[in-house]
Amino acid sequence: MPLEIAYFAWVRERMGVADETVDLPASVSNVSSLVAWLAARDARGQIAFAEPQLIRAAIDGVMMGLDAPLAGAREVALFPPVTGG
Amino acid sequence: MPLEIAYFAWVRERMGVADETVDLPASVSNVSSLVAWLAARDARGQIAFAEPQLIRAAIDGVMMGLDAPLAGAREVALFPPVTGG
Amino acid sequence: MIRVAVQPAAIDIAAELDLHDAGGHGASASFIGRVRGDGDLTELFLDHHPAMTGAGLADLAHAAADRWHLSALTLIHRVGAMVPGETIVFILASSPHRAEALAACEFLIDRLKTDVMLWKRESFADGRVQWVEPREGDNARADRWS
Amino acid sequence: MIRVAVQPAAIDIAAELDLHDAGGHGASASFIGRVRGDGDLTELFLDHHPAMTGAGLADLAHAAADRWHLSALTLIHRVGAMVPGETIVFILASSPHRAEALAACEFLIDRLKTDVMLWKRESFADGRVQWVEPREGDNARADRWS
Repeated sequence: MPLEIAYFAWVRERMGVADETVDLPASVSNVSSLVAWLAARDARGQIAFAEPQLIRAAIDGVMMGLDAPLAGAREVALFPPVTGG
Repeated sequence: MPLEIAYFAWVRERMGVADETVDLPASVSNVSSLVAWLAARDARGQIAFAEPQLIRAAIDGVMMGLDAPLAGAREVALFPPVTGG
Repeated sequence: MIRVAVQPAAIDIAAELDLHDAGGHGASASFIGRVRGDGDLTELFLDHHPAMTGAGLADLAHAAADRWHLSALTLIHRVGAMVPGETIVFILASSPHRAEALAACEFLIDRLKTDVMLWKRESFADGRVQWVEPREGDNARADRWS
Repeated sequence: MIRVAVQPAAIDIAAELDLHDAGGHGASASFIGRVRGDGDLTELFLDHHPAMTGAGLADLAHAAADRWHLSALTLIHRVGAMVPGETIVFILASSPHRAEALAACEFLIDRLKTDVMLWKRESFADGRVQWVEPREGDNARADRWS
């Protein structure tokens, strides 16, 4: 399934792109497995997602836990904890 | 002894003057007896000081209790409790 | 750094913001108190003691500056006759740290209600004129800081 | 009555004061947060999520308006690159009652630190660039309101 992924803060910097559209393998079913898949995909992902416990996610504009399923998602945002205004 | 007395808020309105200089009899030794003396002096004083428990005082710019002595005072201010900014 | 004024003239908030040197950075907390038109109030008159009111405001300002780390503090109080909507008091406290600016601002507004030589007289559309009575709630809020 | 903006443009406080309809009377509490130049900071960059940051600010503003009796509320947040002294955030809350205006203002600044999709990156004179880590103290202050 095609999925848009948006990156923010140092996740964006380490990925080198602000967003991308990916074709996910069927094995990637939730946020946690998406993060693992990105970390395994290439060197940028390995660096950006070296500490998955620091990653937060939103699915279609709503904050979600790392076990949230991706079925039906249009956009996933991945980012570090917010640091406020 | 000559003493300047300044009135504020409804005490001023009831006295009809903002300030006056009086010659005190020797029997008036503290704020409390000054208030009693003003209340007994005329009709305005009787109205202004009908409830002496509502009167607050400052001597030469410093808040004082009703038992504060007047010896050495230049100005006594008499007023109701403050109602703030 | 500390600016205190007691004035019969209208308070110009934009001008006071410009005068206030926040140090160029950090946090500023402010409070603007205005005359409310409740119950058809037509005029608020604030009586004051020329020497003691100014001294009391200056004491409060210095108490705040002693208690919190402030880079600048502005405290302007109007006296005399005002109509609804006009500004009675303007407080502006700046600090490198937001919690200190906020606390100083709140301390000042609470204490202003109880510690400063000011007396309020209200005039209403039906001709009633009354001096305001002290409010217990104000004393309770001011006591939080002692 | 409620005005919320997320903008890369400089925040014009005098203009925002004019836009904010305080109802002509009552109390207004405000907070101005500025970029601090600590440690030779030369630039603060605030990253944001175009949809979620604005929605988060609007949610906070409505939470404040539900919780306190406010006649008007302005909440403006800047994003992008800023230099020391520039305003990051401006909050202005008006109410007939001073305690409500003050509480709403303090609630908003505390929650802004933890609840809104914003990420800070600091650049220093010596060339260092670092993303800011979340602060425990901010979480503790924000938790006071839950």
